[in-house]
Amino acid sequence: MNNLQDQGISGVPIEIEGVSKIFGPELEKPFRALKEVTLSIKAGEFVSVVGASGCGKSTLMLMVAGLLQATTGRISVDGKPVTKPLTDVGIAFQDHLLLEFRTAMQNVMLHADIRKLPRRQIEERAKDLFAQLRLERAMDKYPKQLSGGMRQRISLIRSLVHDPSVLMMDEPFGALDALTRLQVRMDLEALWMRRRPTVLFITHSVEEAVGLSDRIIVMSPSPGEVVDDIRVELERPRPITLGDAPEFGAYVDRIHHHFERLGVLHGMGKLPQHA
Amino acid sequence: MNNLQDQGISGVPIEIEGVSKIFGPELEKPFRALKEVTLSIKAGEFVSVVGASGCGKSTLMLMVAGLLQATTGRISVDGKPVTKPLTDVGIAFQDHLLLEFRTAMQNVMLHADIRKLPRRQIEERAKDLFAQLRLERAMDKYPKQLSGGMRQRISLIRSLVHDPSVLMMDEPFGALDALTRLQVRMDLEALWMRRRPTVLFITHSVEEAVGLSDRIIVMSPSPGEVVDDIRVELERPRPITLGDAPEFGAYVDRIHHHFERLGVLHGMGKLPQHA
Amino acid sequence: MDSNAPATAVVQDDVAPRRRNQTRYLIGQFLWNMIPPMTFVAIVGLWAVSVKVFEVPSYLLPAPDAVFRLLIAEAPMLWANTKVTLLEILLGFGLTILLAIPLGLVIALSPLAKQVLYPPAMLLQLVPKIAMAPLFLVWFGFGIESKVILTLLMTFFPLLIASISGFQILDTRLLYLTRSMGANTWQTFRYLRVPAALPVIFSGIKTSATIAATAAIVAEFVGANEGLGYVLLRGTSTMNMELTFAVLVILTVIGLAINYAVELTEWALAPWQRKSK
Amino acid sequence: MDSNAPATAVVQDDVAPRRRNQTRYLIGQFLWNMIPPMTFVAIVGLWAVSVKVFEVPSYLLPAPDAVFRLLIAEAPMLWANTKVTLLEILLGFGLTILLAIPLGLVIALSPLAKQVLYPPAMLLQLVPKIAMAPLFLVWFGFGIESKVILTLLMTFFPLLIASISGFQILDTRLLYLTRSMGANTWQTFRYLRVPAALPVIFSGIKTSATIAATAAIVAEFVGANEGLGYVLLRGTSTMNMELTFAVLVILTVIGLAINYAVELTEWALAPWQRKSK
Amino acid sequence: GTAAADTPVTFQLNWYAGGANAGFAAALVEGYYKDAGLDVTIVQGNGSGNTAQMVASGQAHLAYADAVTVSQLIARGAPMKVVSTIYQSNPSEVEALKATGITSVKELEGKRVGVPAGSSQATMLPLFFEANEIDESTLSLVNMPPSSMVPALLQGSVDAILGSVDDYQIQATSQGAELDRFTFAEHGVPTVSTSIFASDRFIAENPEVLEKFIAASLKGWSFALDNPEKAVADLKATFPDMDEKLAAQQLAAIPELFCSGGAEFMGKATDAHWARTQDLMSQVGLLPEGADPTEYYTNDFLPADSELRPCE
Ligand SMILES: Nc1ncnc2c1ncn2[C@@H]1O[C@H](COP(=O)(O)OP(=O)(O)OP(=O)(O)O)[C@@H](O)[C@H]1O
Ligand SMILES: Nc1ncnc2c1ncn2[C@@H]1O[C@H](COP(=O)(O)OP(=O)(O)OP(=O)(O)O)[C@@H](O)[C@H]1O
Ligand SMILES: Cc1ncc(C[n+]2csc(CCO)c2C)c(N)n1
Ligand SMILES: [Mg+2]
Ligand SMILES: [Mg+2]
Repeated sequence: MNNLQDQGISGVPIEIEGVSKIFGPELEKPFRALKEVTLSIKAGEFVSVVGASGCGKSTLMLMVAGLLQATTGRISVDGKPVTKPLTDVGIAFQDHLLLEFRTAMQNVMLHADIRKLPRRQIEERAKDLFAQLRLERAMDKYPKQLSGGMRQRISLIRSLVHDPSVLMMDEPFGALDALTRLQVRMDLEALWMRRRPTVLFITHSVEEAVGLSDRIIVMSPSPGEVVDDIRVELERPRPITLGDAPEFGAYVDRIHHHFERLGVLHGMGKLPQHA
Repeated sequence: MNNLQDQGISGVPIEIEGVSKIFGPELEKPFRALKEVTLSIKAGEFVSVVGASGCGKSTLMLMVAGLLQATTGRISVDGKPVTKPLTDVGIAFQDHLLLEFRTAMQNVMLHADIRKLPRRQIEERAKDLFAQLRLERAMDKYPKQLSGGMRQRISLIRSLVHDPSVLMMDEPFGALDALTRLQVRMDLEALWMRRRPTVLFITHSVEEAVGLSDRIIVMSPSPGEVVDDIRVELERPRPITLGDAPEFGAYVDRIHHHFERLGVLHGMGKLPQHA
Repeated sequence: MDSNAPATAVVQDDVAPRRRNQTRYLIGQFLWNMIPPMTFVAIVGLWAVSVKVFEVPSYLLPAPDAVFRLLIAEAPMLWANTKVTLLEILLGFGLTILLAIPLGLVIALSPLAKQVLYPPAMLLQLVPKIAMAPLFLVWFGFGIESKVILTLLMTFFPLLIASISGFQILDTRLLYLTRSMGANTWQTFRYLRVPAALPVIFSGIKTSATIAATAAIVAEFVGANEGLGYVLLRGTSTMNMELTFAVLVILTVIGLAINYAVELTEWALAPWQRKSK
Repeated sequence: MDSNAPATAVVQDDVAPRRRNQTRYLIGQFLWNMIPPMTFVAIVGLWAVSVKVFEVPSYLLPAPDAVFRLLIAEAPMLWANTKVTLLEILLGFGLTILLAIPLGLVIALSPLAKQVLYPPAMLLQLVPKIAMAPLFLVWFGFGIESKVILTLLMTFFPLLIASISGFQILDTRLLYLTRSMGANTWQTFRYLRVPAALPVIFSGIKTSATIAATAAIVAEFVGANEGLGYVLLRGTSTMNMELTFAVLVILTVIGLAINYAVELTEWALAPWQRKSK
Repeated sequence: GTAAADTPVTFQLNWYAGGANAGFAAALVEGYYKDAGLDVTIVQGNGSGNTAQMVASGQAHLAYADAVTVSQLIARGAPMKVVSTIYQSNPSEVEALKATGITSVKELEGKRVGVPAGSSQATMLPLFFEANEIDESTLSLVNMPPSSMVPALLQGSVDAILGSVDDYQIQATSQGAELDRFTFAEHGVPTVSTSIFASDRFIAENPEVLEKFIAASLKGWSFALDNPEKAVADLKATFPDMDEKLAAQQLAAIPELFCSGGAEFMGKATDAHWARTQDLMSQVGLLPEGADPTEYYTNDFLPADSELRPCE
C-alpha cells in the first residue's frame, strides 16, 4: 500500500464483529449509542473514523480498548478477544484526562510508574516529544496552569511516549491551532511510518483523515453505523500541501457527500428570534 | 461594512489598552503569558483572535470578561472600566465548564436561575436552540452521559440563550465535526446579523475566522502580542462555499504567512526514534 | 480490579447486561439486599452462641435473647425515654447542620474569616467536651439546653471541617461561569458551591450523625432524670446489663435510622450521583 | 463576592500584584499571621475580665492566670502525664490511619465489601463507645490496650467515612487511563485514587485528629493511674478546677499540634493544591 | 393544710433513687411533707460532685450529697451549708470476695485494689491505709470507671475494690458474691457523709421551710428504719423505674451508718465529729488545713434534740 510497509510492522490486527452499545442501567430507559459495527483492521494499518458529533465514535474506541463493555458483538486485538482493558496501547482520550495532581512531565511519566518501564529512557523520549511539540516550558507545570492546546499536546505525548503497538486517538488535534495541527500531523505520520503501529484515529477533520489514513470509516449520525469504508491510496509521506491535489478533493467530497445525504447539514441559520 | 449594519446594534464597544498578564503568585517564578495588547472593538463588531496554542488568547478573553486581573493596562466595556466580572455577556469557555450536577437543559437554564430571567421564555428559546443544534434528546441528560461535541454545543447554547450584548467564545466549535461546524457557523452568523452583539471569537481555524469576522486579530506565539489586525471586507451572509472565493484565499494566506514567519510551523516530522 | 479477572476488569458502571430473566434478576437483587441483615443476624447469632458455650456471666455480656425480652417487656418505658433523647439529638444535630455548613462556607471563602474564626472554632473542638460536660450542666442547667449544647458542640466540628473541605474542593474555574452571570454570593452558594460540595458535606453529615447519639447520651450521663443515657447508667449502676444493652440496641437503631435518612436525603438531593452508587 | 465590590470580585488566586515595597509586604504578612494568636489572646482576655468583673467563683470557672500559675507550678507532673497520653493518642490514631484508609478504599471499590463490611462497621460506630468503655476495660484489661482500642474505635469511623467518600469522588473516566496502562489495584490506588482522594481524606484525618485527644482522655477516665485523663479526673473529684482547666489547656495544645502536623503533611503531599490555600 | 397553700420545694438527690433515699420517699408518701405544708418534688442526681456544683451555681437550692464534697466547695467559697447529716459515717469500705481469703485489713498488702476513678472516695483511701498501717507502696491501685468495679471484682481482675456499703456491696451480693468487708467507719476513717444541704440564699430566705423540711425528712427516715418494707414501697411509688429488690437490700445495709462516729441523734453530726472530719480531710488535702469546720455546717435548723431520734 505504501513503500515503507516492509520496514517492520509493530502493530497488531484488530477485529470488530457486530459490536453495538446500549447505555442505560438496569431499570432506566436504555439509550442506543451504536448500531452493529463490523470492521477489520490489519496490523499496522492507519484507520480513521469520521462521523457526526454524538454518533458513537468515542464509544467505539473505548470498547476496542476494553474500557467499555460492548452490548453485543465481539472484539479481538492481535487475535485475542478483548475482555479486559488492553494494556499495550497508547490512548489519547477526547477529554485529555490529565491528572491534575501531576505536572505535565509526571503525567507523561505515569507510564514509567505503572508499566515499570525504564525511567531514564522514557524520560529521554518524553523530553524529545516535549521539545518536538514546543512544550519545554510546560514540563513542570500543573495542568491547570496550561492552555487548552497545551493540555491536549501533553495527552498526545503520553499516548506516544512508550511506543505502543496500538495507538488510539480521539480527536487528538481538536484544540490545536491550524499550523501546530499540521505540524503534529506530519510528526505523527513520520512516527507511524517508522514503527507502523496499528492506529485507530477519530477525527472531525475530513482533511486530516485523508491526510493520514490508509482507510477512512464513515459513520452515520447517532446511533452510528458504518456507511462507507474508503481506502485512501495516496503516496506517503503526504505533503502539507495535499489540499491542492485533485485526488485529495475527491476523497473529501465523497465523505462530505455522505454527510449531506445523511442530513448532518440542514437548512440555513434559523436561530430563534429574541422575544 | 455590511448591509445589515443599520438594523440596530445591541452590542457595546470594548477598549483594551496596554493589557498584559504575568502569572505567578507572590514568591514564585513569574510567567509572562501575554505581552502588552492594545485593541479597540466597536459596538456590534465581530472580532476573531487567532494565534498559536498557548499564546494567551484565553487569558486575554478572561481579562476582558473581568474574570482575571490584568497585570498592566486598562480594559473598558461600553465605556466603563472592567474591575469586576462583566455580567451582561455570553461566554462559551474553552473547557465548556458544564456543571456535572445539572442536566443539559438545567445547565442552560442556569441563566434564568441566576439572572432571574423569565423561565418560560428562556426555556422556549433554549428548546429552539437545542432543536437547532440537534440536541433534543440530550436535554435531560447529565454531562457525563454526553459526547464531547454535545457538551460543547450545550455550552454554546448556554452562551447564547439570554441574547447577550457581548459574546465571547473560546474555540466554540473545536469539538464539532466539519459539517456540524459549518452549520453552527452559519447559525451564529445569522444570529449576529439579526442582533449585532459585539463578538470576541477565539478560534484555531483561520477559515472560520475569515468566514465570520469583521476583523481578525493575529497574535504571535507565547508570550502573545498583536502582530496583525485584518479587516475582512466580505459580503454577508457569507456562503458556505466561501472557501472557493479568491479574496478568501488571500486572507487565509496572509494569516498563514504570519504564522510561518513567526515560526509556528517548523521542520518536518522529527519524532524521536524508539530505543 | 485484578488484571487477571476477565469480566470485572471492564469499568463497571457502564455495563448494560441484557436481562433475559427479570425474575432471576429480582431474586438476585433481593439476595444482595439481604446481605446486611444477614451479617447482622450472623453477629447476633455468634453473640448468642458464645454466651451459651463459654457460659459468660450476664454482668459481662448478657445473652441477646434476654436483652430482646427486656426490650419487649420494658417497651413503654424505653420508648418514653427514647423520645426524650431523640428530641435532644434532633435539636443538637439540627443546630449543627444549620450552623456548621454556613460557617464552613464563610471560612472556605474568606481567608480573613478563616484566619479569625477557624482557630477559636478548632480550639473549641479540641477541648474535650466530654470532660467539660459537668461544667455545661452547671452553666446551662439541668434541662434540655445542656444536652442540646453538648450535642451541638460534639457534632459541630466534623461537619465544619467537611464543609470547609467540600467548599474548597470546587474547581475554581467554575466560578468564572457564575461570576460572568452576575451571580451574587448567595446564588453562587446555592447553584454552584452547595451542589459541588454535596458529596463531601454529606460525608461530614454522616460522621456527625454517628456522633450525635453518643453526644446526647454523654450529656444525659452527666445529669438527667430521663432519656436513654439516664436509663443506660441506671442499668450499669444496678448491674442490670440487659437494660444497658437494650439501650445500646436502641441507640444503634437510632443511629441507623439517622444514617438512612441522611443517605436518602443525599440520594434525593444529588440525582446526578445516583448511578455511581 | 459582593457584586458591588470592585477589586475583590476578580478571581483572587490569579491576582499577581507587583510588589513595590517588599518590607511593607512582609509587615502585612506578619500582621496577617498574628491574627490567630491575637484572637486567642482576646478570648483569654475576655475570660479573665469576665471572671473578674462578674466575680465568677473558681469552682465554676477558674481565672486564666490561676490556671497558668498551676501549669507552671505543676509542670513536671503534667509533663509526665502528658507523655503517657500522647503515646496513647499516637498509637490509637496511628492505627486508625493504618486501618481506616485501606478499609475505606475496599468499601469504595467493591460493592460486595460495602454490602458486607459497612453495616457492621457502622454498627460498631453507632454503639456509644463511651458507654461500652467500662466493658472494654473488663474485656481487654487495664493496660494501655484498652485505651488504644478505645481511641482507635472513636477516631476510626470519621476517617472511614471520609475515605469512602474521597475514593468515590474520583472521576471514573480517569480509571480509563490507568486501566489502559495495565495498572493493578495497588498502582491504581497509589497513583490515582490516593492523590485524587487526598483533600477529602485529609479532612477526615483532621476530624479524627481532633477527636483523638478527647478519645484518649475518655479512655483514661475509664481506668488509668496516669495520663492527662487521670489528672483531669483528679481535678474534678477534688473540685480543683484550676487543675482541670490546666489539663484542658494542655489537651487543646496537643490537638493544635496534631492539627498543625496534619496540615503540614497535607501541604507536603499535595503540592498541586498549594496555591488554592 | 390545703394543697393550694403548700410551699413548693425541689429536693435534688445525689444519685439515682434507691434504698439510700428511702426516708425522703417515705416522708413524701406518708404525708409528712404535706403535713408540714410542703409540696416536695424529689429529683434524682448524677453524683455528689454534680449535685454540689448545682447548688453552688444556683441551679438547685436544697439537695442531698456527700458532706465532704459539699465542704470542699464551701471551702472554695461556694455559698451553702450542710444542714443535716444523714450518714454520720462514710459508706466507703474495702471489699474482697470471701474466696480470696482476705480476712484482715493488713492482708490487703500486696493486693490489687480497684478504685472508682474520679470519685471523692478514692482520694480518701490514703487515710484508710494510714489508719490501718498498711504500706500503700505494696498495693497496686487500679483506677476504673464505677461501672467496671463489680465486674472486675467478680472476674478476679482485682483482689478487692474500694466499694461502698450502700452501692457496690449491694451490686456484688445481688450477683451472688460473698464478701469480706472493711468499712471506713470501723477502720479509722469515720467522717461525716451524705447530708442535706442548702444554698445560703435558700437558708436566708426560707428558714421556716428549711426547718419543716428537715424535721419531716428525719421523720421519714425514722419511719423507713422502722418499716423498711413500706418505705421501699413508698420509694417505688415515687420512682417507678427503680429496682425494688436492690432498694430493699440497700435500705437494709445502711442503718449502721446513721449512728456511727459517736453520734447522739439521727440527723445531727456532733461538732467533734465535724472537727475530726476536717482534721482527717486536711491531711490528704481534700479540705484546707486549719479551716474552721463550722464554716461547712449549721445545726440551727434542726429540730430540738428532744424531737430527734436518739441513737441507741
Ligand atoms: N456514559 C454514558 N451514558 C449514557 N450515554 C452515553 C454515555 N457516553 C456516551 N453516551 C451517548 O452515546 C452517544 C455516543 O457518544 P460518543 O461519545 O461515542 O459520541 P462521539 O461520536 O464520540 O461524539 P463526539 O464527536 O461529539 O465526541 C451519545 O449520544 C451520548 O449521549
Ligand atoms: N492559571 C495559570 N497559571 C499559570 N499559567 C497559566 C495559567 N493559565 C494560563 N497560563 C499560561 O499562560 C499561557 C497562555 O495561556 P492561554 O490559555 O491564554 O493560551 P491560549 O492562547 O488560549 O492557548 P490554546 O489555544 O492552547 O487554548 C500559557 O503558556 C499557559 O501555560
Ligand atoms: C456504676 C455506678 N454505680 C454507682 C455509682 C454511685 N455510687 C458509687 S458509691 C456510691 C455510694 C456513695 O454514698 C454511689 C452512689 C456510680 N457513680 N456509678
Ligand atoms: Mg467523542
Ligand atoms: Mg485557550
